[in-house]
This record gives sequence, C-alpha cells and structure tokens, in this order.
Amino acid sequence: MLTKEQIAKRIAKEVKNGQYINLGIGIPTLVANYISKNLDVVLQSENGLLGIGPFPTEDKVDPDLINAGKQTITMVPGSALFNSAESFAMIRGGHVHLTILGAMEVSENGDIANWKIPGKMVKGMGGAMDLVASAKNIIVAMQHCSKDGQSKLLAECTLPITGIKCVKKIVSDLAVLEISPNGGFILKERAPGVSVEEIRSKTAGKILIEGEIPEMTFE
Amino acid sequence: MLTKEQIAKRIAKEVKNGQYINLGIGIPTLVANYISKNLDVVLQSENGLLGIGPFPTEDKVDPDLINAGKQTITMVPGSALFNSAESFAMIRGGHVHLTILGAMEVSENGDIANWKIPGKMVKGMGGAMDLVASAKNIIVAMQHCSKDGQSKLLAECTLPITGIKCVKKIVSDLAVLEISPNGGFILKERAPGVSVEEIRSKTAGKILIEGEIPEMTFE
Amino acid sequence: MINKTVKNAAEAVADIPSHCMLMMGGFGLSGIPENCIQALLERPISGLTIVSNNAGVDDFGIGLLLKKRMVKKMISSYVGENAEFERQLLSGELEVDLIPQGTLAERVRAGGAGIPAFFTPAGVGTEVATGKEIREFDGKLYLMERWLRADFSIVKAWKGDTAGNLIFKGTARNFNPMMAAAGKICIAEVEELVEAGELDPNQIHTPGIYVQRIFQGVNYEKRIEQRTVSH
Amino acid sequence: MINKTVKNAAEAVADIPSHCMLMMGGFGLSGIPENCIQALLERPISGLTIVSNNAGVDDFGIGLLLKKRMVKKMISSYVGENAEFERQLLSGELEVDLIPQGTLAERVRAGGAGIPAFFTPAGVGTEVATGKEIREFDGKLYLMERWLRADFSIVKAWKGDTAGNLIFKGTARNFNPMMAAAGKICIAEVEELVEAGELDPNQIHTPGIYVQRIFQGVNYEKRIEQRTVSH
Repeated sequence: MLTKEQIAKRIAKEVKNGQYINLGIGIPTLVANYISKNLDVVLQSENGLLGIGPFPTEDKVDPDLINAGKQTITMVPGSALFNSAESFAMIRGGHVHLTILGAMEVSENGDIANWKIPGKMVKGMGGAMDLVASAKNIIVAMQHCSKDGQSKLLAECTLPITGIKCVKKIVSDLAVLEISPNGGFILKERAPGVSVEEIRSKTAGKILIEGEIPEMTFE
Repeated sequence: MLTKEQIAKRIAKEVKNGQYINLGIGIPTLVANYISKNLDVVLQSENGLLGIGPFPTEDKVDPDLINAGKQTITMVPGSALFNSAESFAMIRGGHVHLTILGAMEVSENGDIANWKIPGKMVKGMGGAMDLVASAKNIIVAMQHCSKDGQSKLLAECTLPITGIKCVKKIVSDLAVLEISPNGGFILKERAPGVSVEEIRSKTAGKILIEGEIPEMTFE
Repeated sequence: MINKTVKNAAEAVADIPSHCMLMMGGFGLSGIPENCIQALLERPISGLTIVSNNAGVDDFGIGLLLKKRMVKKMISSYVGENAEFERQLLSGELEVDLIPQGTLAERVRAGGAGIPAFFTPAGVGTEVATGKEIREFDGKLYLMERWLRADFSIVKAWKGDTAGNLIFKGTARNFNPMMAAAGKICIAEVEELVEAGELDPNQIHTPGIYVQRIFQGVNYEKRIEQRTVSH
Repeated sequence: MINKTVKNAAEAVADIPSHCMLMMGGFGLSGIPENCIQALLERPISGLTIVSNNAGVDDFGIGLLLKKRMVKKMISSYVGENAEFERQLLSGELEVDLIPQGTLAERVRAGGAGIPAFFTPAGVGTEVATGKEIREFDGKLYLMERWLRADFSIVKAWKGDTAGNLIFKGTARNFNPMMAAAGKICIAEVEELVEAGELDPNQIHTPGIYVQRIFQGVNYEKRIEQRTVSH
C-alpha cells in the first residue's frame, strides 16, 4: 500500500513538459514536491496566480499572496496574477492541461463525488465543479477504500456528484487505474506487494484486467 | 438654423456633473469643445480609454493612443486604459451615463437608424448597436432634413434599424425634441429664428406641441 | 476628473440599509474590506444578503457580521472555517446558496458587464443543475446561469486614486474587480489613496467608472489563515 | 518557466494552413501584428477566415492580405477605409460578417473563457437578430450570441517575456487580450521581449498560459490613420 507521499510521487510521473497544472488540496498539493526538475511546468492557483513557488521563508510571508488552500506561498520568475473571473476563464476555456484532485468516490464511467456528505456540514464545492467540468485531463488521488473498508471505486457514486464522466485516471494507495471510454476501471499498475486479487476484491465497480499487471515503479 | 457647432454647443448643455460620456463620430465629437469647464465629466473611447484629453501637439502624437474615430488623442490625469471586452462591459452594463451620437433617421418611438443605406457600401455598425441597446440616456445630433428636403424624423424608420426605442432626445439644426414614452416627438425648443410651423412641416412623424415653445439659448 | 473621495469607512457605508444585497471582495481573508466590515458592525442593520466567495472566520472578516446576526443569506462557493456560521445554518437562522467558484466569478462579472445570462459546463449532472436550463452546444452540455448584481459592492484595493481607479496586489485581487463593476454603488477602500494622475493608466485593474466612493483605510490587520513556511 | 520563444515571424506563422480561422488583434491600425502580416504574405496560403475588428487600409495591415486574395471571409465590426475590400465584396470574391463591436469583443472573450453562448441586448430589433434566439430577462429583450474561437490568433503587445506574459500599451490593447485566449495557437509579437521574471506579475495583461509562441518584432511602422493635432 502506498503512503500519501507515494501516491503523490506516482502521480508526478504523469506530468509532461510544458503543462499548466491545477493541484487540488490534500495529496494533490504534495505532487508539486515530486515533479521532475527537468520539466518546465506551471502550477495554477485558482484564486489568481500562474506560477506557484515554494512556501515562503518566515521573512517572506505575504498575506496578499496565498493559494486556493489559503496557505501563504511565493511566486516564481514569469508568474502572472489575475482576477477570479480570468482564473476560471482559463480553467473553463481548456487552457489548463492537467487537474489533479482528491475524491471521496469515483464511478466506473468517470463520475466523481468529492464535495458533500449528506448529513454532514456542507462547506461548499469551491472551484471543484468548474475544474471537473472543464479540465482536459483529470487524475484523481484517493484511498481505494474508506476507513471502514468500503470500496470508493463504484459502479455508481452514492454521494452527491461533483461532475460526470470526467475522471481519466486514478492513483490510489493500491493501484493505478484508467477509466475506460465504455465504462469500467482498467487496472494498469499494482502498488508494490499488492496483488491483483486484492485490488479486484476492493473495487466495487467493474474492473477490467488484461494480461500481466506490472508493479508501479518510482524513479 | 443651427450650424454643426451650435448643435454641439446646445447638446453640451445637457451634460451633468459627474457623468461618464461616450461621444460618437461627427457632430458628437464636437460636443467635447463646449462642455463647461465647471463640470467634471469623463469621456469614454470605446476602443479602450476613459478620460479622453485634447488632440496632441505634434510632438506628443502617439500611434498607440487613438480614439474610436482612429484620431490621435491624449489622456488626462486619472485616465484608465482597458481592453475592448471591458470597454463594452462598461457600456452594456449601464455604467456610461450619456451617449451622444449621430443619426440618419429617428422614429417617433425612439428607434434609430444610423449604420446602413441599402444599395450603398456597408461599412459596418462598429459599436453603435451596443451603445444604443445599452445606454441609459441617448441624445441624437442630426440634421432635421436630408439634403433633398426629406424629414429624417419619421413615424417609422425606412432605413435598417440600429436600435429600437432607445433615443431620449434629439437636437437638430431646427429644434430640440424629446421622445414621448407613448410615442411622438415632443417639441421643447426652437432654433433661433425658426418657427414652430416650420418645424412641424419638416417633421414627418407625430409631433407634440404644447404651449409656448421657447427659443434655444446658448450661454 | 470626477472626485469620488469620502472621508472614511463610516461615511462610505452610512446609507447601506437593512435587507439589501451586498457584494464583498476577497478570497479567504485575503483582499477583504476590513475597514468597511468594522464600520458595518456599528450600523443598526440586519437581514443582509452577502455575496462573497467565503464567509470569513469566527472572529474576523464576514464572520464578525454573522456573529452580530446581521446576515440573512450568504451566496458563496466555500464556507468552511466558521463555527458560528455552521451553528446559524443548522438552526435555520441563516440561508446559504452555494455556487461553483467559477460560476460565481462569472455571474458577478456578467452582472457588471450587462450579460443577463450565459452558459457554463460547471455543475452539469449535479444538484447545482436543479431547475436550470440545460443545453447542448457542440456536443457538450451546459447550464444556463444568470447574472448577479448588488445594491452595494465593497472592495479592497492596494492603491487607488481620487477618480476611483484601483490597483490590487498579489492574490488579494480575486473577486474584487468583478464585484466593483456589479454593485450599483461600489465602495472601495485602499491602502494608499493618491491624486488622479499618479497611477499609470496602463496598470489600472479597475477603471474608476465602476467606483462611486473611495477612501484610504487604516490599521489593516491582514490576518493569515494558513501561515505555511519553508525552512 | 515554460519558454515560448520562436525566432521570428516567419517561424511563428510557418504552419498556418489555407482555409483556417485566424484572429488578429488591433483597432484600426493600432495594435496590429505588423510582422506576422508581412510573414503571412510570404506564405502560399489562401481561403482564410479572419476575425478582426477592422480590415486595415488598402496598403497596410489586413488590407495587404486582401490585396493578395488570401482572405475568403472577414468577421468584423467596421470595414470602411479600404477600396480593395469594397471591390472584392461587391464582386462576390469576399464574404463579410458584420458584428456589433461589443458583441464581437464578448464573443471572442467567451471563446477563450469556455462560455459557448451568452445574451446581449445589442442588435435586438435589427437585422443582426435574424435567426437568433431572442429572450426576455427582467423585462428587457436580449439576443443569444455564440462564442468565437480560432485555429490561430495573432496578437501584438508592447512587452512580453519568454513565458508568454504580455503587456500592452495605450489603446493598442483593444481586442488583443481576448484574441490571445481564443486562439488554439496564439502567436504574440512584441516590441520588447524580456526574460521570464523581468515583468511585474501584477501588471500583466495577458498571462502566458494563453500564448504558445512569442518573438520580438522588428521595424514597426505603426502607421497613423487620422493624424489629428492641436496647436
């Protein structure tokens, strides 16, 4: 089973040179730490920044410079600032190449649920619905099962949907899976030491397994 | 009968302190010369400037600073520059208080035609349709009759329409008229030396004349 | 140039009535109109509908207005980080309308720009789509969303001039420019107010035409929600 | 930061094919991509559909492309000041689609922003409304207008950096920022190209995400259509 850091590290391998990328809160934020230094990519913060740099040193903290998780951040050479309408114009207009975000559930046709649990306090969807409705390529970072062992990869989402038919790939603590255009989770890679059988048993939705499934590698 | 300069001068009296104003090409442009120096107003150029100043002296000519008529201009202290979408956001959003523009025809319900003569080369409507559809207060500067003596204040426009039910007031070479909310040209003022009868005979649309009609005055 | 200067926050918000619709710039606690929020606390008003991406925290920002029970309804995209908010919501004292962040930004932008409705893909297939027109364009489904406009909008800028021109700093810009344009009366508080002509016309983020009142604020706290540093 | 630099105009436009849709920034002759227009004249292409507020003059700007019969259709708001244009239009060699200027600006903005359609009051009751959906919102009539997007957009800025960030000058900004965002490939020519990091992030008009190719132009003529001076 992968740690959160390992999930982030595996997702970082999906990043391609020249991409503009939006990273959600949680595990996705960690991905930034593992993107190869050989790649030129630009991270977007949906509150109005292209070119997120590392967290500031104590003397560089600026309350007027935060990310979408409200954390203090820095800029990099070549950064640009803009307003929220422009930020979502970028997202909605398909200019962001890759969106990485967390999920509570994903269905076998690529629906995602990650904003609301009925009966619990509703905090709001923030930018998630805009991102999932607009991004060209969405990779989900998530735990394969809930704490009480229920699969979160389902035939249909049970929680309120954030967006439909939008997820392209999932990196969980157990596996890398792609969503088939015809529906179904295509198993692509196993976490080190995790068997195909375990993944199959913990995937409630339709799982498609073809040929030998390799173990993940981390450079 | 008023000269073009006198039409502009009379329209300038309609300007109120604190207004943002869009001036069309032709006579409307001349209005700027007659606005009282005691009034603080801001002129908008729809190609992206608030705060049009006077034409530049020869040494200050800048090809990157023109008005909607493509004339070289200057800015004033407090000017702001912006793009064309923002410019028409201002216009469409009702932020411009007063629009002054020319017309080929105006109808008694406030329709205006000023962009196209069938059979002649069509140059395009530019920003005129946006302005007339959006402005809160539209004053038209025009000649009362065409060169061959036909009235241009009609029951219905014969030329292709630029916008419907939008003109509030007309200053012609003969008179000042308001459009009645119920239809009809309400005669408000006569040009010096022009009789009510002459105005009535040269107005093809319904004209409403009540009481004594004063002569225009120019301060 | 038209002079929009008022003395201070108290004068700027003096005529904001109960039960009006109010927009407030800011993302989290960044770029919020601190001075006007304080001044509003002194006014005997209630029943406000506030459009703001977030709802502040318990003891800062819009959270202060919530605590004084001045707010009837919040129109926001994310309202976590606020226990009093949660209490009022669960007890039915407060209404909340949750809107996807990009849709919120665009609806406010549309309000200022005179666009009564537009289509966006955000929310298709979700409960956000309930009761909304759904339409296909070029093979993709979109929702029709309406503009948002307000009686007053209150924004916070870095620099401003007496003509109402505004320049924002960093990510404190966020929703402020769109809200400036979407309020019938826009009040701008700025960290530094200069004479018209001192700002570069080419660098202005919000042209003065959108701003009806402006003043230089005082004592900005600029509280940080998540101070995160690297070593 | 991603480097978008190409050598010159010839390299930037080398793959623009015949019969594609092309946006070009500028208002009149102000802010037009002079270098790319010259480079396009060297390419053996035709049948272009060009979205541009104006069509240049006989011997400058888009007028040069018209003279070489490279243009099949113009989508513009105002096309006066061009005798060759008029000749081709009257002879049926050239099509023209005339659009209200604000609608044109907003349609291009919508294209870049992923808004497939929106409502505007411009053109209601006129021939512009022919065939379009008309709808009432809050007692006023509006037309539904669709987004405009292009295979390539070519813009001209004052300053730019290698990451594609752009700053425009004066009223030469006009349609350029919206077109940058609405082109699948955006080519930017700039008067001064600097390294990423040399422009103030707070002053950028077009963020580099919208720009795929950038180069420093040469020999700008910046012709003036109406030189008007006061004495």
